[in-house]
Amino acid sequence: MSYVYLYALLGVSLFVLGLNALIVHAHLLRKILAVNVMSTGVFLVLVALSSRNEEVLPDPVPHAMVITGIVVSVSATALALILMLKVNRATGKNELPDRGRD
Amino acid sequence: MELILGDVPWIVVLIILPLTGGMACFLFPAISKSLGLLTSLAVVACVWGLGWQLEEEGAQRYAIGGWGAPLGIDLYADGLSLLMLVVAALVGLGISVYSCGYFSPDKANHFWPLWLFLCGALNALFLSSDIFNLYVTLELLGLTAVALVALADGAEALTSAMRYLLISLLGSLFYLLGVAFLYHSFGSLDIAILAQRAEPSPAVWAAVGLISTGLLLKTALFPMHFWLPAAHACAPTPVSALLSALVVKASFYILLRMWLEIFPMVGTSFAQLLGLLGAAAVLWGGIQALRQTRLKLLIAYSTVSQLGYLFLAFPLGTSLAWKGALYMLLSHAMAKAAMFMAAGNILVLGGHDRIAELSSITQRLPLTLTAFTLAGISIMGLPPSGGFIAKWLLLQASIESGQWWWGIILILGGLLAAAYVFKVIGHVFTQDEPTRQAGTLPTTMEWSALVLALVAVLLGLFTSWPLAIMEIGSPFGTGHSG
Amino acid sequence: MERSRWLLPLLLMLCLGLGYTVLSMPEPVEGLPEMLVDNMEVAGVSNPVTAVLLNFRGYDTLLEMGVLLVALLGVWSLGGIPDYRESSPGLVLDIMSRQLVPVLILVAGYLLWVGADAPGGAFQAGSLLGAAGVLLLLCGWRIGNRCSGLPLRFLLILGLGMFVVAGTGLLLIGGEFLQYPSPVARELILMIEAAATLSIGATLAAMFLGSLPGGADK
Amino acid sequence: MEALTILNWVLDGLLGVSLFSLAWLALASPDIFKAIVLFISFGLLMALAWVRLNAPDVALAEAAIGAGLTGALLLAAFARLEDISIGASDGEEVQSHIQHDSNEEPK
Repeated sequence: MSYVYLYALLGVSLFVLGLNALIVHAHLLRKILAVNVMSTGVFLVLVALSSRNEEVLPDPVPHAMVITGIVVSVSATALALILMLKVNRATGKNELPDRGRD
Repeated sequence: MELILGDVPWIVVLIILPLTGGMACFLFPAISKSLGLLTSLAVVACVWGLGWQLEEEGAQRYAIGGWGAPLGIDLYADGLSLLMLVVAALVGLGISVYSCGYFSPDKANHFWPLWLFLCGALNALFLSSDIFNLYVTLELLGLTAVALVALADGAEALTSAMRYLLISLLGSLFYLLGVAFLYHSFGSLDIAILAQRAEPSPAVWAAVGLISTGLLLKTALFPMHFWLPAAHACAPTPVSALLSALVVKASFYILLRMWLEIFPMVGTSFAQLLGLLGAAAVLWGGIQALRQTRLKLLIAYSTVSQLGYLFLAFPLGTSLAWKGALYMLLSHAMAKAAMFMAAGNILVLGGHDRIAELSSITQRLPLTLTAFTLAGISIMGLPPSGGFIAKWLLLQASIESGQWWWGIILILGGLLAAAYVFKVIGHVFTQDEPTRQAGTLPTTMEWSALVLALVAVLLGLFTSWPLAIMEIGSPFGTGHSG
Repeated sequence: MERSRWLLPLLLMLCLGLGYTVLSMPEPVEGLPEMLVDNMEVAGVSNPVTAVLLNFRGYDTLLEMGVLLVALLGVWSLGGIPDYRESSPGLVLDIMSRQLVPVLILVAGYLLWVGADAPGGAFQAGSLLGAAGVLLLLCGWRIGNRCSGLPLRFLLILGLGMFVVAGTGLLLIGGEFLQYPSPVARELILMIEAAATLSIGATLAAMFLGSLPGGADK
Repeated sequence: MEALTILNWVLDGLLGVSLFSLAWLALASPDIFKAIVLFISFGLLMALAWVRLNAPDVALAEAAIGAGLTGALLLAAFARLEDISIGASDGEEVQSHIQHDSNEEPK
């Protein structure tokens, strides 16, 4: 039971924590934060499981996938933030109008 | 002729061409309209070239960077992806022709680069055989679709774009976690290699659940469809057409590809669940469509209902059922795009799309009305149309496999579709005097709707060609039967 | 409220299920790392992550540059965001950015160059350039109107454009798409990485600004 | 050798607990600005976690993009959010007009 599984479990718990926050919170900026925490959780699972046996070097393919994922999530966050500002200007509120269940 | 067609790697050109076109439109906004139209035409030609190549040599695998499957990324083209490419190219051409007349100059500068990048993302998605590469194409598709929905300024469009973006990101993250599980248990990202190595284990069950949930979120299957009607109804018309006809189908394609290759051992219990959800979608979508008072919302709910048919093929599982579902996908894409364009024409000329007061506007739009009615015939599944052939194949498959209750769903769905299409037509063919509203509609907008609707109907007559395309590389042959 | 009554147990079950799956994950019988190691000397760069990012899975990175560009297109098509308030930058920010921006650019250049053999590479260097751009924007600097048209747009598509041009060029001289001939692979990768770094930096800075520079609402 | 592994486990445990609590506080804190600052510190600590999982490239990317640029984007959006809401609060009639528009379509 090497330390790697500790981080993998941490990744899963961050994923679920973010999912809970995404559903519960209504403020759009909080939802964007929740999506970022979820993606960090998924990346943690990806990288943690890549160095399971210590003697060989960690597998670089998940590292490349996570770097690509980080750049994808920053561009999605940028678009989401600007869209949130436009929604705020158009509706005066920071939440999605109806029950907004996700 | 053979030399030129033979060795040109159409599979790569199909991805690079729209991306280059998008960059060119971004660089030179002044000529973006002609560049966009030219690229759409060129994409149709490339799809024809690829089809010719696949006809000759069967399914084609292309190793990018020359590294081969486990290390590098492979592109794979067989009958299933070719059919999806044909749908994307033809509907894409119709949408490009329609958008030439639809957008104001400054909106057009933003529309064309995004639209061509969306075309590139669709082609890359239909051709890729690497599950992480599918994640990147899904993300590219989601971001372009959200940006296009947000082109329509107005509180309703922006809130639905925001909700669509959050759902799209949520779906992509579920999908990515599933990819992580698959990679770490079988050591490869390529679908063909995963198909050989996959055997049931907790990781595979979790991956099946996660990937299916993520993709069902993006395909807006019944319980997770709440984001679709608002997004498709408030978006600019060509955007709602491309969302309903193409973007929603892309995640269905990935689920189908995964289901046929990596998850055949999943068994019937999960397939029955998908079938039930599909049946619920058919009924719920139809009922909701009946209750709408705005035309575009009615068509959007009709999309929710028609998507349900595609999922009826999962519990049946025979290759006949898959062909029926794909035929439904093909004819629905054509018919739904035509319907949305017709609704757009009415909205542009009349300023509103409340169904009760449509008749005064539609007196001046005969071509648009014929397009709407022909598309309605295909949506209902009346004999001469593609929709009828698709429902016929699905009906046949359900009777052959003994699960007759899916047949009942097909018939009920057809009745509901007839109800909401005739509801619109009932309001439209009255002899009110036409409005004296100023302004006329560019004819290209009416003709592109009519041509797409005609194709949807002609699909009912010329069925051999699409069915032959689906056979290349026998994507369903390896699928589990029953 | 009623929603959290069924939500929390569901999420806890999901967490336990995923946790159990992660712990019971079987070791892949033939993993990718072994195959990767004996292909490394042909890859042209010795840093395995850069080799995977740029050479083995270069197509992913190409689409990645497309995602960045599309996000910026989306941000610009939304437009209409009030430009950052033109408050004059405080003394501290002004002096700090005068010191920091040149250093950031230097470090970005180093990261780009060292990426071939040690941790670093296009994305890290590009984000540092983006950070330098953000600092400049905070100080009230704006790109001159003269070059906020075509030159800026060309810089923004440089990354994706260089990837596509290099890929099709290699295709035309007889290889597969994006197949680097191994003697010249290192130089090709560095060229593509340099273009990618520039356009990532420009894209991230433009996304921070939020609206079209020198555009309608200027 | 024994002491080293215990020390490793203690440090990993500490890092894991602090990461989870930072994320929890960032998502649950009442004030938005505090949530953003906590999220940025969570990003920086994540960079440390990537180093511990011997992924230096990812650590660089996370520190530069995940904590740095995402944090800058969040703070910029938060600042503009304040401007808009201050601006909109005095335009009361604008508010009601928007309200009227968005809910006349049946849900």
